[in-house]
Amino acid sequence: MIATPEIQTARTRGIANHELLEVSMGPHHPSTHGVFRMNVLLDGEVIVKLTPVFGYLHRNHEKIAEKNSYLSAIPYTDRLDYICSMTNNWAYVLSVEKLAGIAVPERAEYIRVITAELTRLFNHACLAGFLLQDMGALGTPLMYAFREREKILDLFESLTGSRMMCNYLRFGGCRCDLPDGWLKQAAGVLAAFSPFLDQFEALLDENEILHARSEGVGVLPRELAINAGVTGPGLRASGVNYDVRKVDHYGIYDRFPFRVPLGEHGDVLDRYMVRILEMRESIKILDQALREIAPGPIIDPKAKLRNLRPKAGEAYGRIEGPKGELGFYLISDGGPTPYRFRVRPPSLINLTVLEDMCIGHSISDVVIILGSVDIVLGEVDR
Amino acid sequence: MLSLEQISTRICAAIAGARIETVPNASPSAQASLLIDNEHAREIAAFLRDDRELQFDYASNVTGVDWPEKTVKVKTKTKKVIDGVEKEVEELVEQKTPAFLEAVYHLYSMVRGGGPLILRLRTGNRTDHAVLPSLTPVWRSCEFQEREIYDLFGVTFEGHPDLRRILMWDGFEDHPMRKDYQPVAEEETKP
Amino acid sequence: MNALDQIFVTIQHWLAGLAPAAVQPLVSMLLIIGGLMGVFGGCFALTTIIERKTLGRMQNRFGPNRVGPFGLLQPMADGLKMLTKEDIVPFSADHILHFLAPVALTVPVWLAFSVLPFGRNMYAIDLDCGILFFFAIGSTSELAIFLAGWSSQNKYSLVGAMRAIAQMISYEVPLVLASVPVLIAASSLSLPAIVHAQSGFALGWVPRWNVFTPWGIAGFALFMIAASAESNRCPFDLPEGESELIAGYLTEYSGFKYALFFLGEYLGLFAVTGLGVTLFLGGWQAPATWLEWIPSWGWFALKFGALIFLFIWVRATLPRLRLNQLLNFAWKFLVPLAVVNLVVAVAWWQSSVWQFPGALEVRWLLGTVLLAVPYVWLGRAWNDVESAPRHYRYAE
Amino acid sequence: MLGRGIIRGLIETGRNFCGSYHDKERLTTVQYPEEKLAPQENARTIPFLVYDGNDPVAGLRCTACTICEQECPPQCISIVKDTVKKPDYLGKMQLHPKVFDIDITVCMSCGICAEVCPFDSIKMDQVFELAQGKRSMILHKNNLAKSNTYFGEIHPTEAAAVNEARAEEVRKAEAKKAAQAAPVSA
Repeated sequence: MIATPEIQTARTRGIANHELLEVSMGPHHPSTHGVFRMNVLLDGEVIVKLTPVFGYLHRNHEKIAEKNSYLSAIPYTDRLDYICSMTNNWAYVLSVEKLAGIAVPERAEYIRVITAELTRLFNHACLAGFLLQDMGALGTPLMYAFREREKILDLFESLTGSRMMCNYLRFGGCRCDLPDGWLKQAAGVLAAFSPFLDQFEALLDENEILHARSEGVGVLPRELAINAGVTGPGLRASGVNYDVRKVDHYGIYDRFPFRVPLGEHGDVLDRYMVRILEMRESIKILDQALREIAPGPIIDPKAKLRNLRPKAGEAYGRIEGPKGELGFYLISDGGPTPYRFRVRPPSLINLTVLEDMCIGHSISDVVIILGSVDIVLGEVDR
Repeated sequence: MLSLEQISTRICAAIAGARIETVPNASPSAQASLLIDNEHAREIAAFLRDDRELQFDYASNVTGVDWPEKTVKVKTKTKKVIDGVEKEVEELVEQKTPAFLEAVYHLYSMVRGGGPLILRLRTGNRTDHAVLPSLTPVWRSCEFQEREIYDLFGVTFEGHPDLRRILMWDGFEDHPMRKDYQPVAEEETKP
Repeated sequence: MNALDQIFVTIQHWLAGLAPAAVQPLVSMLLIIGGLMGVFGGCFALTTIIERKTLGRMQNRFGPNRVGPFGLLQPMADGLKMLTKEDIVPFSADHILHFLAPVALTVPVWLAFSVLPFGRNMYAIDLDCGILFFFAIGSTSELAIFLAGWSSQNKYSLVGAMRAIAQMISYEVPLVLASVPVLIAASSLSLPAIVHAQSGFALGWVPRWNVFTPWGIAGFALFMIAASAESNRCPFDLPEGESELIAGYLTEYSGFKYALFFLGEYLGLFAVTGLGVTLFLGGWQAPATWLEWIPSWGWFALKFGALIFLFIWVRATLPRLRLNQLLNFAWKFLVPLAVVNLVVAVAWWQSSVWQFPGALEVRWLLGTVLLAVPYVWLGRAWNDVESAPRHYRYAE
Repeated sequence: MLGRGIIRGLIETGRNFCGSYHDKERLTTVQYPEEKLAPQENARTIPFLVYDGNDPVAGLRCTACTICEQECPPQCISIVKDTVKKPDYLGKMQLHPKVFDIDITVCMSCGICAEVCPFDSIKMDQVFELAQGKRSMILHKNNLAKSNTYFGEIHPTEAAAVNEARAEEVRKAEAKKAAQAAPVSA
């Protein structure tokens, strides 16, 4: 624990533990993004010690998946990070394709990139909305973000049948093809997204209160970020250039010349701005993908879905989810159900450094730092 | 990125007495892994992270796997005297594979962009010797994941800064992710 | 015009006349009290619904529109709900203080309305030290909020109460300092006298309101910022920071006591807005002679509504400040600016004797420069964190 | 200059406030009970059984092959096979389910049963106003069965494809039967 000046003062003033205020923030707290609890030791308003407590939403997703077949594990992956179900599907399906060696046709790859980038768009928009809600802006940025999210969810509903629980990707492609007119509708939604981003930036980017509240708060040094396995926008805000799309070259991301924004200070403002800039990059990817998608098969007809029995072996597949590196580690023993089904939860691992970032700050900062880490409890507790 | 053999020879050269075996992986993903012995585990991990050539500075994923006892039919050649003549005969013999708990580490290098290097640590057996050296002092990202293995599989990690149950509540005794776990009736598990 | 303007005064005299002579002063005072409580009670109900509808409109959605036409009966529904909600008092709470807190907040705030002039000779009482009385009443709300926070025996309410004390005391100073130039200009503490001092028109068409002078604009801005901090409105709603302290000092209150807290908070807001209108926007004066046909209390209501809309508008946009920034903002930014504003006001009056042509423009220029320089210098010093604009490099 | 960002933010919310009175984009609320958005064509909520013709019991397409029961992730379908065999649309003798229950509270509307059913007999419905007094919501065969025309209404393109494929199979069966009958007569 970094002994910040506040802790020195707490020690030098000989404050015995009983003078410190022990507050448990959560699991029933308005801004913990789900049932997440932090036992916080306060010296006045300054945090002296913070221990996260997990497990309130634990339903042992991995044990359920070990009892179900590979195909019927897909709807459960929607419920891991229940905001971005498309990217969860893609991570699972990617690792099963690695395990069983299934090829994916061209059009399906394009559909996967389109749905993943759409998910990244509204996940980052929602994050900005939740972060401002934690700062006290009574819902206005959140409502603007949710208005855009509704349009994208309507696209997902007309494509997959359900707004949030899409259950759309299959091993070797997708479940059904794009309904006609979907691409034009998607282009329309995309065209409306950049003006929304300009409006968002007009509302918030030069806002003195936002800068004052987030500059220099919750600083995550570069080495600690790497060592603690923080991934996603949180890591790039600390200046580390690591984006799984650029490192693993999975799917067809090589065809899209997008850039990876990097921050310098690694504080809450950088994490917020990196996400806004990432949305702009995703819009560029989507523009190109929606233009270039060509008709063709979306799944090779003889792909076995029902009783898929991959050879005995193991595979670890990972993608760049909106929250970080989402990976699935599958061990197969040749049977219809996976022997071991492991999810690498980016939200849980990004929380390793929550205490290091919060020590020495006040209560209102802890709420914002937690908001900037962007966790979803479905993925943290699995 | 160096191939698996080069990495294992490099480790053996750097750390005397390190026993490393490569565990093949039959699936098309061809991600073979290195089984390392528990005594030198932390030295090997520190070497992997600090070595100029390798720089595996990012432990992406730590997984617990339960390998219970299995009776496997193995074809073995035994000499049998059949009607007076000594002959090599193949027959199926029931053999019990050794049971153990395993922790699998997927390592990446953020600096070099290196692919997954997979380390496997195996415990003595599933009951009393379920102890492994913790790699959290080397990579802090293993902290919560090793706590989860301790919680769901029952592997105690020595040297872990804060080994407590992470997902189940503290009063829970059993380890739910083990293959031989019988879920208790609903009422008793209420905390 | 005059009849419509004095309609409430005539009704009050007529009704008071009905009572026997001995009791007349008492009856007339009771009528005024009844009128004030009725008007501002209704205004509270109206403002809750208007606030929620305006917030909704700013967030691309309707406000409440289910109860009654356009949702106008929503306050009735809220009031009924609050009445029927169970009034939970925490076991370890200090029961007497827990009950007294909302009462201590709401009762004094009604007194603040007694000195405000709502129209031409429409005021409850013309105290010659009216504004002093107003600020004395205004400072009782801190005690009530701390009482609530302390007696709830809840960690969050305690932190909320501590924040309330720090915030309200440190924003009392700029509030009073911002209104001092107005008192000097009107050379009287009585509010109707201040309004009369702002009658008449300069240069023929510009009304002689305090806000149309350099020190008036700055004073009005300072006053409104300090007023929103006094009444715990948005950028300064730390004591009741929903996203951090659940509900701050209101956490352990439910049922009608919770409603009483809201009544007290909104009445405090109305009182401070009423004072702002009286001091800076010329009370019930009409902005132009040909607009006199709207009665004086109508003008007061219009200006009052405009300021309330401004508060709601700010609430929809701005996030919340942190406690140390809040206090820094008060002591390092508002108070020095208020003092500079005093100096500018004095310079303004001293220079009123200049007769050469263009004296007005020069005085305006001098006033704005004298105010702008400290504003910019303090502004840069205020956000002391390196506010160098962030640039983000891209990696291919 | 301090306050410039705040003023830009206020202008933005002000623009939204005025916009909400004339610009549809700025006021996106749908007043649910009065105005209802038409569900998307592919929307899916809970499964239902399709029957041809107008008699729900005779025309039921389901042949109790229990594939959906095995594949259903939360295991919420329970089927009891009937012993009597009845001819299906191709004339082949097929079993029929005596009992076909779906526990709606367990079903997570994932659509895997509709995807894996080889006989196109279970499809995804679009009804979502399912609130009711009873605690357990187990839908039995009779309240699950809905006609093929209803299926055509809610999923037009999919229904057309399914009907066209079934008609094709019927034509192929007739052609085969005719071919078998022809050589005998020739």
